[in-house]
Amino acid sequence: MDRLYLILTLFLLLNLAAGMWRVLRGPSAVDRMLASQLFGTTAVAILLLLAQLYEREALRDVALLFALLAAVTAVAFVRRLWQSHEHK
Amino acid sequence: MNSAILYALVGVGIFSLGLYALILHPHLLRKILAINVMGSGLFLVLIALAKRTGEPLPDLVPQAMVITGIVVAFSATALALALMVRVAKENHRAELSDDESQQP
Amino acid sequence: MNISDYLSALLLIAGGLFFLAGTLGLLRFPDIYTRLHALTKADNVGLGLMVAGLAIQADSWAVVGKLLLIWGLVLLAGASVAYLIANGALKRGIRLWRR
Amino acid sequence: MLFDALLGLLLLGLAWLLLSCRDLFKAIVLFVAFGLLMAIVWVRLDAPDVALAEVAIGAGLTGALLMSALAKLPVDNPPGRYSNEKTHWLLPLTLALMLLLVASGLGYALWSLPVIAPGLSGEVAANLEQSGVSNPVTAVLLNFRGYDTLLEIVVLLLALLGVWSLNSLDATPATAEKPANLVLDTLMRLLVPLLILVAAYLLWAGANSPGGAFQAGAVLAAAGVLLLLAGWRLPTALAGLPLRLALVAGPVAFITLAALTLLNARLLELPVEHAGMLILLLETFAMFSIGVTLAALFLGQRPQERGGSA
Repeated sequence: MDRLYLILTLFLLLNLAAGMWRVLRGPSAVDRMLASQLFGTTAVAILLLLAQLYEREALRDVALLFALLAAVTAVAFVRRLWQSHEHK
Repeated sequence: MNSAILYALVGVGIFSLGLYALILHPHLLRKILAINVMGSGLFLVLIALAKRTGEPLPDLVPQAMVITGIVVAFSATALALALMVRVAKENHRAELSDDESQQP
Repeated sequence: MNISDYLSALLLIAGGLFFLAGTLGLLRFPDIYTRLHALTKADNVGLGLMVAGLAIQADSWAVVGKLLLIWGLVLLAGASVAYLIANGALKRGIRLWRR
Repeated sequence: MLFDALLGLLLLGLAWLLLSCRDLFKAIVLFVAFGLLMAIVWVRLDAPDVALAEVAIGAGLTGALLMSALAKLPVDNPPGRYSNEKTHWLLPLTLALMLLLVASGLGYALWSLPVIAPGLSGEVAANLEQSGVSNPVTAVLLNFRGYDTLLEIVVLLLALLGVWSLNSLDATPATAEKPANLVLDTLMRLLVPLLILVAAYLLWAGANSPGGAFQAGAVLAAAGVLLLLAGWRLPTALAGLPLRLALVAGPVAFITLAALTLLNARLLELPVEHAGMLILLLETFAMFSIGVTLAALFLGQRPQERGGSA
């Protein structure tokens, strides 16, 4: 099983790297923001897999915190930046 | 070469990239980001070197220092951003100019 | 490896495939709304499958509870953010993609 | 190892891209992604305490802070416009060469370091029983090197004073936030109590597993940031003395304890039999102050007080 966990974390990391392309290309600010949401979900999955691999409960706490705070940056984007600049 | 040394070298690289951008880019927000990137590189070196204890458990004193470092870096960033907004309000641009005569 | 290991491996790999689908959607779909659709649905299902696969392997019910809580939180945040972004984009007149 | 190499390459690439791309918003999104990858690196390097702090600060506070700062910049200055047209090509080249020299020197120094260097880990492990907690990181922060933590909380306070005094120079009213819509409001109602609960959990768990006052304080601050983003403002009745009391509760608790330990033995040397209880007490005050200070730093200006003297 451990080998499967490792392969999956590597696969998810590659996924994340591919998503970086959308941040770079845009074209709009919203698209970049969406890609960063993808990173959040992927990072939670990576952390959960690593927690199982290392058998460390604390890593699930890190993932929990990630899941709790996943919305904050996006909310800040919608409420602050989008309302002042017309960032298309 | 083990992963600790690998991450320490990555930390040095990140630090250098940050320093380069800090010196070269005129926009203040970019400079603030550059300082933060430099800080991350430094933390990376500290934590990676703390792993060389030869035991399963790493050296925890640098880890504790880095935790306070992260919080202090955030508060310094907040202060720097407030300064930047202030500069932008006075000069109508968030950049520092070399040329004194350009200042309004 | 016993049966529960195989089942958990199957769920984990299926979850990974959903993540791949989400990333492909983000990269290939033509406008914000379709990308939003790919992202929030596929990734959350992918994480759900991974959580199910890991829950089979978990040592205690507390761990299962924490895994489910994490998934629930990601669903909540994903759904709310998707609404906020789509709503804002519509209000700003970002047009829907038409063939 | 392959994972580590890929992660390292990604970090270097992200750092380069976020520092060189033209669009400032793109740079901010890349910076948030950079912080996220750093959290995974801390996990790989056996530092879950640091990962918790990085996630709480990086995911909860930094992105929101940078975005609202970008929103405050004047629009007529197109973000990301370069103005160094006059810069000769020789300057970047020289700089790059010099930094390459420095980096390779540092890299060589790291390379030639001994492979095994226990540092202070042995001493921490030997004295852990006397510290009153079983999480070594908490023991270092609150007991062995308590004065570092004290000064660090004071630094937070100084930063806040700096931000407040910058804003008192001009009397622009607080930017009026649009009222929150139903979805955002519901999200707040669900997330904020959970965040407070998780902060309490991290504080309590910090005694014997990763967590502690800093992480818990940052989580509290994230709850405050969410409330502020949803349009909530501190009631004017609380913005005067109660806010100040909350801000100084941590430093005052620390200094009181420091004075008491000075009477007895040496500065911030906690008596062994009460150390566990004292650390929990200190951490509670510290968490509260850190949370309030960080949220106030995000707000960026002094809250309106009753009587309007702000």
